[in-house]
Amino acid sequence: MVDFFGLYNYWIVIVLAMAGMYIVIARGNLIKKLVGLNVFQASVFVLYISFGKVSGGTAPILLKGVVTYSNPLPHVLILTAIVVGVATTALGLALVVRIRREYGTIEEDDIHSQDGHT
Amino acid sequence: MREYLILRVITKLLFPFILLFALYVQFHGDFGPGGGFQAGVIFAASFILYSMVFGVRSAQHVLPVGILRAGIAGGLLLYALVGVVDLLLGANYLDYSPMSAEAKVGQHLGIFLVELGVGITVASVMMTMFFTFATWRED
Amino acid sequence: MLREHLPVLVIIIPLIAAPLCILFRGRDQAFGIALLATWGSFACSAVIAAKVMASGTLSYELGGWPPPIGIELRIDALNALILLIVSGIGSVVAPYARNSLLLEYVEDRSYMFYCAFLLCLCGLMGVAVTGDAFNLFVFLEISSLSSYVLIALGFDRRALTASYQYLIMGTIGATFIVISIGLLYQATGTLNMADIAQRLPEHGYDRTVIAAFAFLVIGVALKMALFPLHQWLPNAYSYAPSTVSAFLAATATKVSVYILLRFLFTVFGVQFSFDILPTAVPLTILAILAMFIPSIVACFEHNVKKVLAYSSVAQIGYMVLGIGFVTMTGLTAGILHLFNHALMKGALFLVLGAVFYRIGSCNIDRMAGLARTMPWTMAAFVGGGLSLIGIPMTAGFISKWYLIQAAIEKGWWHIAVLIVASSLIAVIYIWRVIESAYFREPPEDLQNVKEAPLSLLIPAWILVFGNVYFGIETSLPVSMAELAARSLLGAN
Amino acid sequence: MHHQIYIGLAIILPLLGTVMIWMSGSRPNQREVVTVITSGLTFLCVLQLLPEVLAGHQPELHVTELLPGLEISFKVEPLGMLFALIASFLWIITSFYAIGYMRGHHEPNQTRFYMCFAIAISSALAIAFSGNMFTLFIAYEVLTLSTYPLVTHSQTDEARRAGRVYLGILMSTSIGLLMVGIIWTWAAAGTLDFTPGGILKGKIDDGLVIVLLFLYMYGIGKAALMPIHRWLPAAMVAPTPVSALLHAVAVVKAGVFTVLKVIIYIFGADFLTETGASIWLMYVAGATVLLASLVALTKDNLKARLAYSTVSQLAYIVLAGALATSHSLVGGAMHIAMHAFGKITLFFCAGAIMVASHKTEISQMRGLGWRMPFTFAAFLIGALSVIGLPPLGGSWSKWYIALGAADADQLVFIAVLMISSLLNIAYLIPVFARGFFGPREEEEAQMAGSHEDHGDHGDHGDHAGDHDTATHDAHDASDAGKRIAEAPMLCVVPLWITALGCVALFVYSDWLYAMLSPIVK
Repeated sequence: MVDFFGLYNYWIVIVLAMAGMYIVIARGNLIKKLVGLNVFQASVFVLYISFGKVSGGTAPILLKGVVTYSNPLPHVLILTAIVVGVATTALGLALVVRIRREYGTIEEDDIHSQDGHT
Repeated sequence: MREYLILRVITKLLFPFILLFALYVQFHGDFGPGGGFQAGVIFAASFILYSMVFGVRSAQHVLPVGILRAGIAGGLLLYALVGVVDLLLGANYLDYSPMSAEAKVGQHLGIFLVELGVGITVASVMMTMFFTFATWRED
Repeated sequence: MLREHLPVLVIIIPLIAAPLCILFRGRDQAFGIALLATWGSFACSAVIAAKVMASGTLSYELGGWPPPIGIELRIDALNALILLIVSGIGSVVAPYARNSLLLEYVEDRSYMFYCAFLLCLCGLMGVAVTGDAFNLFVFLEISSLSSYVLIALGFDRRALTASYQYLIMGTIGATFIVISIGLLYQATGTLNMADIAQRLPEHGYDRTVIAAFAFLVIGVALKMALFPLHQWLPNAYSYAPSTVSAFLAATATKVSVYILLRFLFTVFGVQFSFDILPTAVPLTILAILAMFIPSIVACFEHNVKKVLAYSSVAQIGYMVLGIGFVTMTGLTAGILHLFNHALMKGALFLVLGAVFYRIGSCNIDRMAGLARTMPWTMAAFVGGGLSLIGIPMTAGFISKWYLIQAAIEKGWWHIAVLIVASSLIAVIYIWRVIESAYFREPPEDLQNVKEAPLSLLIPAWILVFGNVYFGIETSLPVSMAELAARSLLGAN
Repeated sequence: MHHQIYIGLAIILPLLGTVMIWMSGSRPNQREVVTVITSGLTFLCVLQLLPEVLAGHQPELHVTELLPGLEISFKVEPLGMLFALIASFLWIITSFYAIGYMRGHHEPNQTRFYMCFAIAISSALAIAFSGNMFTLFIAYEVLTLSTYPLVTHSQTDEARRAGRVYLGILMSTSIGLLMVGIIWTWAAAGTLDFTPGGILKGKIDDGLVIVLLFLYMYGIGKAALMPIHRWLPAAMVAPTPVSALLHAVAVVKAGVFTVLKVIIYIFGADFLTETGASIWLMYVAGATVLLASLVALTKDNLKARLAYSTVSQLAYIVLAGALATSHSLVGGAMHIAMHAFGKITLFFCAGAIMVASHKTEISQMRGLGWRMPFTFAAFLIGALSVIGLPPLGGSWSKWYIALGAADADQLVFIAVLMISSLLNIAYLIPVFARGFFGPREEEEAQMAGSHEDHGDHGDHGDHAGDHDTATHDAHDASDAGKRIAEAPMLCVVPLWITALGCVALFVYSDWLYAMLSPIVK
């Protein structure tokens, strides 16, 4: 039981990932899809930060008298991943804006039906 | 937003401090938490806040599209060229040690310049993104 | 003096050129910069390839930090071959782009196109040189993000939805890859791929590693459009501008296949990937489905670009099939096809770009009788098409020859027959186009079409010539592919 | 050394000719002169190699090596020499004939026609001279591709449909079966060189030989073994010179030539008879001989009838190969030559009739012989040669094949040969007979003029659509009266040359036998 809840952050990761994936798949609204994508990516950020944590360690800044630090590398990695995520989101939103201008809608079904008839 | 006086005053008050904090995060990044990414975003946040309150037009007076675009390119170029300088100095790419007589100073200088490049690019990109979306006209 | 820095030069040349394009905004300046950058990195790649073939794996420590602390650039025969493909296609496409309709469409912002193009090139080359798993992800995303932009430049509004769909699928794939890399890091405490490979057997193949493996294979399969995860590809390639389709079809999926190869064989190791886990079976089954179903769909498409896009999905099947054999010959075949498919698909898409330039459509009915008005263009199409089918004396034949031989070596007769049967489907969809262009009367309004300009024809013909040349003089790709296959199989 | 040059020249000259034809596309006279000169020079080149081969040498030419052990090389041996001689000699004749035919018929796209023709000949020569199976395969594919534009020459929907059948069958069998067979052979034997005695002996399980033989025999679609013969009748939509040279000589003979090559130099005749793997092939070939003859009987269209006759005659050669005795193999090889001259004559006649009178159906040719006596006389000679009556060439090859069947103790195939000869008579002689012994034109005109009379013209009934044209032509004919109205000289002279060739082949067959006998040693 302790093991089960002791790893709660991984459970959060799984829940976030599943929720995000579900939104991406199930929602027809292009913006909501992007939101889902962000939730999904957020789960990965949590995952990385989780395993960067060393139990009992502090923030990885050199201080006198502290021996145990958390691993800084995953933080740096995930910072990069966040930047990638931001870029993806921005690009996705830009596409959505242009799609709305061309189609007048951001609902996937409407877009498909329009393309089907043109 | 012209009628929200409190917002306008607070924004004006906060604006220089945010910028200052951004610069601190930028240049203290090689000793403490911080660095180009974070600083760039904070820097951009100040302008985004400003333009939300005072309008995009007035923000763009200070930072027109051309400057931002040059910032995007220039920051990246700065980063890349630091590496090239290292190459020319005979070291590996992004090995800053030979940039000064003493290896440690060289490392400092190199990381400083690289982070500066990153900061400029990130700030410019964030602002460009905001301005682009904010000024998008349906036509 | 710069010779030992070549591994990094191939990526920083386009990386520096990209912002330069933005700073010098003129159309001609941007074009000049892009041209110099692509040709420069191609020259570097060629020298690297020669060095690798002569003296083995090259290693470069970025920032002077030795691995596994620093990022290592590591180039063996496989990487060198991928570098050659990517930079070679880039060098052909860059001058082609100047006169294509694309630049007229984006008008005064053509420098933006070149910037995105160079970043995409930089990302793809970066994937091919880096020896660091996370760095690989970053470069992959650089290339993916810029390719979303490039695809969205298409003339049709469907390019936007195609790009969006690609963005969603591609990001999910990339995120899966990050998860996998994270789990691997958790298991081994290192990000250097060679180092991971060394430490994994000591660590043991526990659930973390298996999960990492699963995430990686699915993520890469999404990125390389392995059937049935290919839905993004046909639309993306058919609505993107032809220049972009040519570039991406010839390079992007190839780089993803490289990632699959690198992780399955080097990082996880042959023993884990294929002995402990039964990866070969699903890969082979999916590959065979990929060889057939998209090909059959292609036979019923009217947009020739879409035909080629579906055919690309089918060709990925061949490469994965080669991988699934897990033999020397099979891997050689897969890697060879990587190279040869880049040549043929690049050529065909460039030809379609020239067609589109003159008649504004790639519809098979609009292309009727085109051989009369655009003989050189359609002759190039025939050249590329024959290679795609796998007619002897073309590059496509060589890879199929190896593939069938690999199947026979394993005693998998049925698969050899299936390979052949699927190339017959290729005959059908290519022949539909040729028949329309050569043996039908052109539509009324297209009687007086002019031949495409030389600036479009020459790049297309260079690639067609490449198809023939590498179909006859096979020593370069074959020796590189064999060397790569040997090092992949011997790495465990 | 200089013999290598002739091998290369023989293959390259037609290609150079192609370029020249293309460049002189807008000047018909120049174009045709180029064609004729090229064909003449090519024949001379081939002829230069003949003394070497007769002296027992086998000149070789190595071009390039694609993969280790997989090279493009040429080697001239007697079988290939024979095929090359036939193809290049008949090309000259066909060139003249084609000029007469194409002009007489006012065909469009003549430049493309001559270009593709030259490429086809080049690849046929490459097939003849190829030194290994791989080279042969490449040339085989080029031949398929280069003849496709000739089949669809008229660009009508019908031609395109026929072209699809043509290309579909030939490509799918060659890539789908032949290529697999070749790769298998390579994997098993490590070489693809044509070696006397075969390369497969001991390299492959006896049980699998049948499978491999199946891959080869059905992979070589050009041999038109039933049931993959459909492409050959389909190809008859092409202009007649194409049907004559390519679909009676070059393409189909390339098919059976490949069959013989594979049996002699890949499997090895002894190996086949030891394992008994070719027995099924004998029966398939025998069945094809008879069935195709029967189908030919039902065809009213002259070219279609000749096409099915070709299918049947090709199966003779495959049968000869399957018997794999020394007599049958030589007989099969001789039949390549005999049938080539006989059938090209028949096709030339069909084309001449079409040019002179626009008639394609046999039922319309009643009494036509009086107007075209030379053509019909030549037709008789060709027909008798195909049937196999002395003093015409066809008799010798049938004789040797029958001898081979006796050697192999497969007497049933002697019966097959005899029945098929009877069937040949049944479907070829009526064409001639109708030309001379039917009612004269005036009567025909009267009969055709009254529509209700068509029913009793035998096989005329199932061509309802032909009535109008028949009527129309008949009126033309009655206008022309009884005058002799032959096809252009350029059509008639070539067909007499080939008809005389049938006679010459009878007389000089011992020479042919001497040249071919080394292949079974």
